[in-house]
This record gives sequence, C-alpha cells and structure tokens, in this order.
Amino acid sequence: MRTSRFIPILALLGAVVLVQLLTLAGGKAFFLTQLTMSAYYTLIVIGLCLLMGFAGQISLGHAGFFAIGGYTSAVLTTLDLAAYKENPLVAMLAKAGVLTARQDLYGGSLLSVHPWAACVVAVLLAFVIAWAIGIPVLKLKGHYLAMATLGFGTIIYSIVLGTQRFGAADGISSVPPFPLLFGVSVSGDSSLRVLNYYFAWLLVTVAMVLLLNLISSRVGRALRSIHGAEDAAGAMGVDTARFKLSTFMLSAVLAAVAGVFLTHYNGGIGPSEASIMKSVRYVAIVAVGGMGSLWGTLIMSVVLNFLSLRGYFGSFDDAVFGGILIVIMLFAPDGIIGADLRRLVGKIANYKQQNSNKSQ
Amino acid sequence: MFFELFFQYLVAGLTYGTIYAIVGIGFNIIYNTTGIINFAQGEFVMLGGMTAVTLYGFLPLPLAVIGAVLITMVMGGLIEMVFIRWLVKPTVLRMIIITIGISILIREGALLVWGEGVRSLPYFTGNEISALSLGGVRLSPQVLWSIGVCMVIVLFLNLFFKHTMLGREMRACAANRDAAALCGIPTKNMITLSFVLSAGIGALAGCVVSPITYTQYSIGSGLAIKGFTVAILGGLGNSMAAVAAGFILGILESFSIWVLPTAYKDAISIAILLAMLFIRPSGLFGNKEAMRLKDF
Amino acid sequence: MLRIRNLDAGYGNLNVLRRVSIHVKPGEIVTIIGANGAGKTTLLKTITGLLKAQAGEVLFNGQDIGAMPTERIVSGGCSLVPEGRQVFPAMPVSENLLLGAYVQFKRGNKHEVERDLDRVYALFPVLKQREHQLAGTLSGGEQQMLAMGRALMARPKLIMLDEPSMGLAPLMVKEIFNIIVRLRAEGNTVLLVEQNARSALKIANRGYVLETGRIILEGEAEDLLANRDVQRAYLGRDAE
Amino acid sequence: MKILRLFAAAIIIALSAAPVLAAPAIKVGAILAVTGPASFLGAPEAKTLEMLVEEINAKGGINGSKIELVIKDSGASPEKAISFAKQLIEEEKVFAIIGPSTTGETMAIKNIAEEGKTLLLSCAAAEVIVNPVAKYVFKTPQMDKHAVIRIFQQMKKMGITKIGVLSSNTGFGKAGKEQIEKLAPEHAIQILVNEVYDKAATDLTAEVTKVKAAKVQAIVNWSIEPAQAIVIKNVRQTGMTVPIFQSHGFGNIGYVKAAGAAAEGAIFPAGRLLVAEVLSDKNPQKAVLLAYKKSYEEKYKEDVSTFGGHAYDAMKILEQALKAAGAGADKEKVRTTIENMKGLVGTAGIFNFSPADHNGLDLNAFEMLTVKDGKFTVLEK
Repeated sequence: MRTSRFIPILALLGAVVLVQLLTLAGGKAFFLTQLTMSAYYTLIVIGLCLLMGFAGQISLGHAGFFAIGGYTSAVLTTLDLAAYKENPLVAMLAKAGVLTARQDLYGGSLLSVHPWAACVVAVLLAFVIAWAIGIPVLKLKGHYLAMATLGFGTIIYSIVLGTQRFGAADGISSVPPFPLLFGVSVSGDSSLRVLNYYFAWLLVTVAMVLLLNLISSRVGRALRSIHGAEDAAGAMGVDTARFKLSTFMLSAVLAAVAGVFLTHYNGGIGPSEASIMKSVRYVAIVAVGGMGSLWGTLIMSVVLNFLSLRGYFGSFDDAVFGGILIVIMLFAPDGIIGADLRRLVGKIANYKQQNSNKSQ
Repeated sequence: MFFELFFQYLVAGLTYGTIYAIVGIGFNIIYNTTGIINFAQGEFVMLGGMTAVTLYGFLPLPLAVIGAVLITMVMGGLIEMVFIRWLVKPTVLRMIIITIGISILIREGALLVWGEGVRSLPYFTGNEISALSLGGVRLSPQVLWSIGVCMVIVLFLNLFFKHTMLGREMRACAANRDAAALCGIPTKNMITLSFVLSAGIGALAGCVVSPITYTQYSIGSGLAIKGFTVAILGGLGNSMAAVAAGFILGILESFSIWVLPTAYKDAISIAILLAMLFIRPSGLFGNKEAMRLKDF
Repeated sequence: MLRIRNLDAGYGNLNVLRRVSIHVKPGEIVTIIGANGAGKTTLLKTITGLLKAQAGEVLFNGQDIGAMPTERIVSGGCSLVPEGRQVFPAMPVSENLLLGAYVQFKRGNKHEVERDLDRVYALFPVLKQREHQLAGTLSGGEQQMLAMGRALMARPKLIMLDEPSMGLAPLMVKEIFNIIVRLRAEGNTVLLVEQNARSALKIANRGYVLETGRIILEGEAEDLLANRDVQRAYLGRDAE
Repeated sequence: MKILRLFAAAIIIALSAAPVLAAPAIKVGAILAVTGPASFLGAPEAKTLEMLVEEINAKGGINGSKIELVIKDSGASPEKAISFAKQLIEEEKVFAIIGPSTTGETMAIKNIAEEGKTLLLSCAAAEVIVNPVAKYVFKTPQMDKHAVIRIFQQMKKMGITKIGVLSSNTGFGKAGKEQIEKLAPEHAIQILVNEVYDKAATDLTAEVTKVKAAKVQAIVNWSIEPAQAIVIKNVRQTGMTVPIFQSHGFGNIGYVKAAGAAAEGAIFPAGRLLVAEVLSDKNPQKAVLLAYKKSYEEKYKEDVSTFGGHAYDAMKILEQALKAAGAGADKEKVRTTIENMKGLVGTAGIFNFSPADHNGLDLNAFEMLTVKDGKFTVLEK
C-alpha cells in the first residue's frame, strides 16, 4: 500500500527532471518560466481539489486566499520603514532580523520586512482568515455556499482594488527576491530559472505527498464519506464540520503559500490575481482534472496554466475556461482523467460486493 | 438642505434598488422551477440591452425593445434545451459550474459580436439631462420608467403564477417536480419555460436600465452578483421580497456613500449578504413556514 | 390492464427490484404487501416512469410504457397517489385539484373538469369545506384525500396508491379504505401498496408479497390472509 | 521505458514545432489588453498596430527589413504580461515591445525589459513608468500632471477655486487623483470632496449628491470607463449647473454619444486627434492626425480613439528611430537614437526625448477641448 503511493510521487519527480533535461537539450529553457508559474498555480488547484473532490465543498473565492498571501508578502517586503529607524519597536525588529535593509533598483535604500518573516505573517493571516470565514461559511450548503465563497472573493477583490496601500488598480511591483539557501532565491532572474523551477516543483511534490497521505488516512476516508453523504457521515460519528473546516484551511494555506512565492517570483502582484475569474479558473481546472483526482488535477493544471500563460488561447483565454467548464460538466462530470480510473475502481468494488453477496 | 439631501440619496437608492430587484426576480423564477441558481442571469440583462441597441439601429424604440425581449427569450430557451434539459438529476455543484460556464461563454460571445464598446438606448422620455423636480429633489424620468417596469413585472408575475393554469403548473413543478409529473404536467417544458420567462424579464430590465447604466459585454456578472445578493437577502424564491430587498440594499448603499468613502461600496453590500447568510439564510422576509410552503 | 414482466429496477448501481412480475386486471383491487424497504415504492415509481427500469417490461393496456416519461404515462390513464401525499402545500385545495385535471385540460375536455370536481367533492366532502384553504395546512388524512382526489381528476383507468394509511389515525385509515372500496364499486381499477397488510388484504381481490425486491408469494387475497407464513411475517403485529 | 521514450519524443517534436525565423525581419512584440477590463485601451491599440505594420510592410519595410508583429493579449493581467514579456524577449528575441496598455502591467515588466535590454514603448499613462527613468523604458501618452495643470490653468481663468473630485478605482483614475491632490495647493485650488467610485458603477447619483452638498464651483472627474458618461448625466440630472471637467480619458466620442445632452459643455484636456479637422492648417500635427484618423476609420469602420493613437505614436517612434539608426543597428543604438529624437510629430503631441525625459511631451501636447452639439471642439480661450 505504502509503496504504491510512492511510485507516482517518484514518477512526478522523474517527470520534473526529465522535462528540465529535455528543455535544456531542446534549447527551450525558457519554457521553465511558465512551468514554474504553473507549479505555483498547481499548488492552489490541488488544495482546491481536496476541498471540492473530497470534502464536496465548492469555493468560488480561492483566488482571495492567493491574494491574501501574495499581497501581504508584497506589502510587507516593499514597505519602507527607513524613516522610522529610531522607533524602538522598529529598531528591535531590525535587530531581530525581521527587518532587513536593501537597495531598490534605482539606488534608494529601504528598510523593509524580511521575506521570510513576511511569508510567515502571510500564511498565518490566510490561516486565521480561513478559520474565521470557514466556520460560518461551511455550515452552508449548495448555492448558499457557492454564493458565500463568491462573496468572500469579491470582498477581497474590492479591498485590493480600493486600497491605496495595495496599489489599487496598478498592484504592487518591485517586490524583492525571496532568499532561500546558499544565495539561491525565488525571483524572476533568468540565471536562477532552473533552480526556481526545481524549487517550485519541490513544493508541489511536498504538497502532493501531504495530500495523498491525508486522503488515505482515517481523515481521508472521513472526507470521502462527506462527499458521498454528509448526513450518513455525521451519523457514523465522523465530525464532518471539523474535517470540512480543516480541509478548507489547508487549501487556503496552500493558496497563500502559492501567492507568496509567485509574487516574489514575478516581482509583483496585481488585482487580477484576486479576481473572480481566477477563482472560476481554478474550479474549472479541478473539474476537468476530475473532482477528487489529485493526479488528474495536477496534470490538467500544468497543461492548462502552461498554455494560458504562453498565450496559446490568445483573446479566447476566458472563453476556453468557460467552454471547458461546460463541456466537462455536461459530458464528464468526473473529469477526463479521473473518470476511467474511477469507473474501474467502482467496477471492482461492485464485483467484490456481488461476490460477497453471493457467498452469503 | 438636509431633507433635500436625504431624499436625493433616497432617490439614488431607489435607482440602484430597481436595477437589483429586476435581476433578483429573474434569479427567483428559475430557482423556483428548477432549484438552480442561474449564474448566467446577468448575461440575459446584457443580451437584452445589447440586442435592443442593435435593433434600434433600424427599428423604432418600442419595437426594438420588444424584439430584444423576444430574441433573448428564445436564447434563454435554447440555452436550457442545449445545456440543461437532458441532464439526469444533476447535482447542485454541477449546475453551479455549468451556469458559470454558460455565463462566461455568453460574455465572450458578446465581446466577439459587439466588441468592447459601450452602448445605450435613448431615454424613453426626455433626454440625458431632463429631470423631474419634486421640491428640490430631482430624478430622471428613466428612473420612473424602471420603477414602473419593475412594478409591472411583479404584478404580471403575481397574476401569471396565481391566476393562470400555466402559472400554476410552473408553481406545481417548483413545489414538487415528481408530484407535478404525476399530475401529467410535462415538467421539462416547464423548466424551459422558466428559462424563457426569466430571460425575457432580464432582457426587459436590460432595455429599461440601459439609458441609465449603459450596456457593455461585461456588465452581466456585476449585475448578477447584486441580483443574487438581493434574491438571497429577500429569501430565495420570493419575488416580492426580492424587490423589497432590492430597495433596501440600494438605499443602504446610497446612504453608505453619504457617510463612508465609496470605494468599498460593493464590499459593504456583500458583507451584508454574508452576514445574512450566516445569521439567517432564509432571508429577511423568509421564515421557516415560508421555506416549507415555498411560494412566489 | 397492467402487466409487468421480469422487472429489474433500482437507484444507480443499487438493485432494488429483481425479476418482478405482476399483473392487474380491470375492475379489481390488487395489493402489494411487504416490509419497509422491500421495494414497494420503487416498483410504483418504476411503473410511472419516475425511475427507469433496468430490465424487463411494463405493459399498460398492451402498450410498452417502460421508456415513456412520467407525464405521458399519466396521460395514458395510469395515475399514482405518491407516498407521503406530496400535495402542493402553498396552493389551495381547489388549485391542487385543478392541477390534477391537467391531463383532462390537455385532452380538451375542459367542460368535464367542473363535473369531475363535483364528483371528487362528493367523494370527499371535507375537501369541499376546505376548498380555499392552503393544502399545506390540512391534516394528514385530509391531505391523503386531496392527493387521491387530485389523481382522480385525471380520470385514470388505473389508480395506484402508495401507503395511503401511513401516519394516519385508525379511524381515518378506515375511512380511506372505505373510499378505496367505493372506487372499485364505481368501476376503477386499483393497485394498492400497503404495509398495513391485514386491512389491505381484507379489501383486495388479489395480492402479492414483496420481500427484498422479489415477489415471493401471490394469490387470492383471502388465501393470503389465511397463509401461515404471511400471518407470521406480516399480520402478526396486529393479530391482537 | 517505451512510454518514457515516446513521451520524450513527443516533447522534442512539440518543442521543435516552434516557428523558425525565415526572413531577416525586425520582430516587434506587443503586449496589449485586447480583452478584459481594459479592452477599450488594448483593442484600438492592437488594431492600430496591425494597420501600421501592414502599411510599413507594403512600402517595403524599414531599411529593407519587414516588420514582424507579435501581439499578445494580456487581458490586463500583470502576471500574464510578465510571462509574455519574458517570452517575447528571450524566445522571440523581439527588438522592441509596444505596450502594455495599463500602468500596472507596465510596472510589472519594467524591470524585465530593463534586464533583457529590450526597448519598451508603453502605452500606459502614469508618471511612475518614466520617473525614475529606466534606460529602456519609454511611454507615449501625455503626462497626467500636464492634463491636471491644464485643467487648473483653465479654472484660474474661470475663477474657480473650490472643486469636487471624482475618480474611478482603476489605474487611470488613481494616477489622476494623485496628481490632482499633489498639484492643487500650488494652483490655489481647494478640494472639498474627493470620492473614488467603482469602475463598474451603474449609477452615481449618490456620489454626485455628496458633491452637490459640498457646494463646489466645479467638478473634476477622472476615469476612462462608461462611468465618466454616467457621472456627467447624474450631475445634470441632480440639477447642478457647475462646469464639469473631465480627464483626457473622455477623448472617445462614444462617451459623448452615450451622455448625449449632458455632455454639452464638458471641458477636458486632450490630444488633438479628436479635433483634427478643425485645427488650423498651420498646426504641424494636423496632417499626421488626419492621415491616421482617415486610414483607421476606413479600415475598421469605427471612430478613432486617442488610445489607439498611443500605439500609433509608439510604432512611429520606433520606425523613425530604426530608419535614423540605419540598417543593422542594434537595440542600444536605436535606444540612443530615440533618446535624442527631437520634434517627432505624433498624435499625442510633438515628442522631444532626452536621457532624462522618456516621455518627451510637454504641456502643449494637450489642447483644452469642449463638447458642442455632440462634437468635440477646441475650447475658445
């Protein structure tokens, strides 16, 4: 059981390395830029897949959590506290390494929050907001749930768009690189492209391991029972409310982490990242990947995000995602990759059940 | 001056309110017969307005409006027949996603057909600057038109649902689809009809408010969110309540501007919606009894 | 009138009915008895097209209705009074009845609807008294009568009743069963599904016993009443 | 293993399928918001570029090289602009990028262009794009501050000192609002009300009422969305008769049509494209403006807008610089050529670039216009 779970993970790592080598051999290393960005979007989407597929809860506001992560980090790391150097609190923070002095592109010196500290704050913030929002929202069902999450997304969007500190419509640019180890940092610098690619996909792999372990654990079985029949799960003594909430928070945190790193990778963030259309896109990707099929979602996320970011859809970008939503939901509500696999599993389960019935 | 201002804000609120209310009613009609929240409802409003503007190029205004309403009704029916009719017991999640997809496709389609330009119908009476003055409070005649049309729609729906056989059949279908089928009522046709009807109402709304708000390919989703808010605030499925909730939301928004910066106007109205959902999902005017005896 | 052969039906992957065969002849009351979950309601839903059969055939007056949508089956003269009445709660009694006459309106027998209405009111005088009251506010027994009246408004050739006595006071149960007998006397054919086996068999001509989706026994009603297995399994409870 | 090999083969085929450069053409990239919330900018810009490149190539190109235009539709999303900018610079190896349409996107890729040493000719307005100056980044629209100064000068003439300011929550609205706030004190203008509204607003009576209550002498509205036509209507409907000043975003006859009678008398600064016909024949811009207007309107059967003009100017600047630098000039040489370019007549004004000024337009780029009988006309001094 355990080994079978590791094989796909190894395959994923293998594919990541293989793609890098192929792009290197083909002289197409620049594909890695879009693949790296796709990796961060994939982080959000697999979290959402867990929420939609396993806990059966739709969220039309996940771009909001991405924005919370990205904007928090962007604001904190571009904040200039140099003027308050004398303030004892600022001085203390600077001494503790929470604040860091750096130079901007045009030679001005800044004193702003260290990216690591900003990242912690951003993720904590997403965590707390997901908790606070999750408790009442997840009590709702069906349309009410969809509307509440849509409302949450809209509120985040209008706050981002209406606030001077968030750069309003222009967003925030010149976000500094995010230092990792040994002088490597998350940034758009083309000399760091390969390392950034590996870092992003490492994050995705870690998240996949986490999520796969989760869905095959006791909690995971409980989650699947929620998707099947919530009342039944409740009757079986599964604390559905708690599981729904923790899944929601986990997916929100994944989105926020993605937001933090993609913002540093891009060197900025704009309000389009918080828009409802973005949230809808994530839902579309989960739908086409197969609700509850983490691998299907991962594959479709890479394919669709990569194509979209490279501009293959041209002016039909939104239309493509709208079309995907309809076609998939009409003809293959289980997704195109997940469907066959799950039908097979279903058949086996059925067969077993019939056999055991016969033996009775 | 204070009273004059007060009433001016009130008038502004009524203007927003009617727009929200008409969209909200459209949501309710489909919700009632199908249990589906049609996320593409805002697109019907846009389609109505855009079609009317196009028709107005070679038809007199009343004919252009009627034509636009009819064309949009046909579109509504077609959409239902193509995307929804043949689904066997779709889940709510699936329906939400499908209607979102439809809304995106209509929007992008409109962009292809009409481009990104902003259009509007002429004022039904008077022009852009004419205003009725009521003791210092001024309002555009078009606001009266939209309030009037909203009232006519509500009246028409009440008569239709309460006093015609077809209306009763739709209500029966809404209350209990299986039981309606057991009466021999072709439930699928009733659902198509509900799409036709709400598309028509949306389109009419789109025509009436177009001189005030203008139409553009992308106005649908913004209106849909507001209409949705109103439908839920009033209590899903209750058209009269949606109108009342529309006015309440419009007036609240309008007065919030009096005291607060306007940048967060939308955030405020949606926060109200969220609070409503958390505290009282049956809506302002809904109660448990009404939820049980679901009615229009 | 109704002939079902080797019917398999169920929900999704779940098989509820297995090779069920029954028939109903004109002018008789046929009852299907069985425990909770035996598949009685599934059977009626499948006959009326609310559920699609997985295998087997359903013939009504010689016509295969297996693939027809519900409304066409109802138009054809096969009405069901569903389990739990399912009246339209937010509409007055009179409108509920009028909706039942939808089939008649469609057939163009508009002027006959008025007469049918009087007939139903004569059958259930209490409905006449409550004519303008919302159906949701009626008592359980009154709702059952309304549901039956609504079905009768379509002038069905076969009327099927799903657990008409469920949740009703004994006195009311008695009245409902009296009315069923009267329906037969007026020339109707009735297929009655009941948990209350004793009362059902008492008024029925023939009966079937449904157990976990299979017909395990069939015969004349009095034979079944006398059958020891039936007595032990279904009549024991109320054999006071 | 076989699957792996197939997979590898598939990827290699996919990668090598990318188009191969055949002729020694000059590649010019464009990142424009053709769809999405800023499509009213991007759509005419894209059309203008396509038209211009067609014209240039029909004449045999520049110094014998044809122009190859690669337009990417960003939908006004900075993250896409970033992805496209990297693509255009690293893969397509474009000579220059025209666009993006919005300030947010331009700021997001400013560093990328700088790092990639590729010319960026932005069609977005905000001052931050060229201040601080980045070596490779230029912009063609006029400065917001010049628009604001022209409005304030006009107010002075009319004796207006107390104003109400309305702006939309877009990059354009934000930039204008900032300049108004910054410049008002030095022009002795007092801002009594300062409100930001949603760009998708459908009615602004309440906002307007707030302005009315403050008893202002004039209203300044700064937006490019339909809302600017709604504002002007609502102002008149509430019975206010004070002058209304609009931004240069009002330079789209569609909005005047939409606002109908309410638009009469609105005053706004704009490039001269909108009033090309009524300019005096001595005006050096007249010929350029009429030529652009005529060919655009003939080709696309729609009214020309100033936004398309920004792309026009960008392409013209590039064309001139390429010509002047001579065949085979590298990016650095062309960059220096632009930096030293003087007196180039464009639609937005006459460009005089310098190493410190990457916009090259002055106060004179704007003309104060007004609306009379549903048409734009020059405001009588």
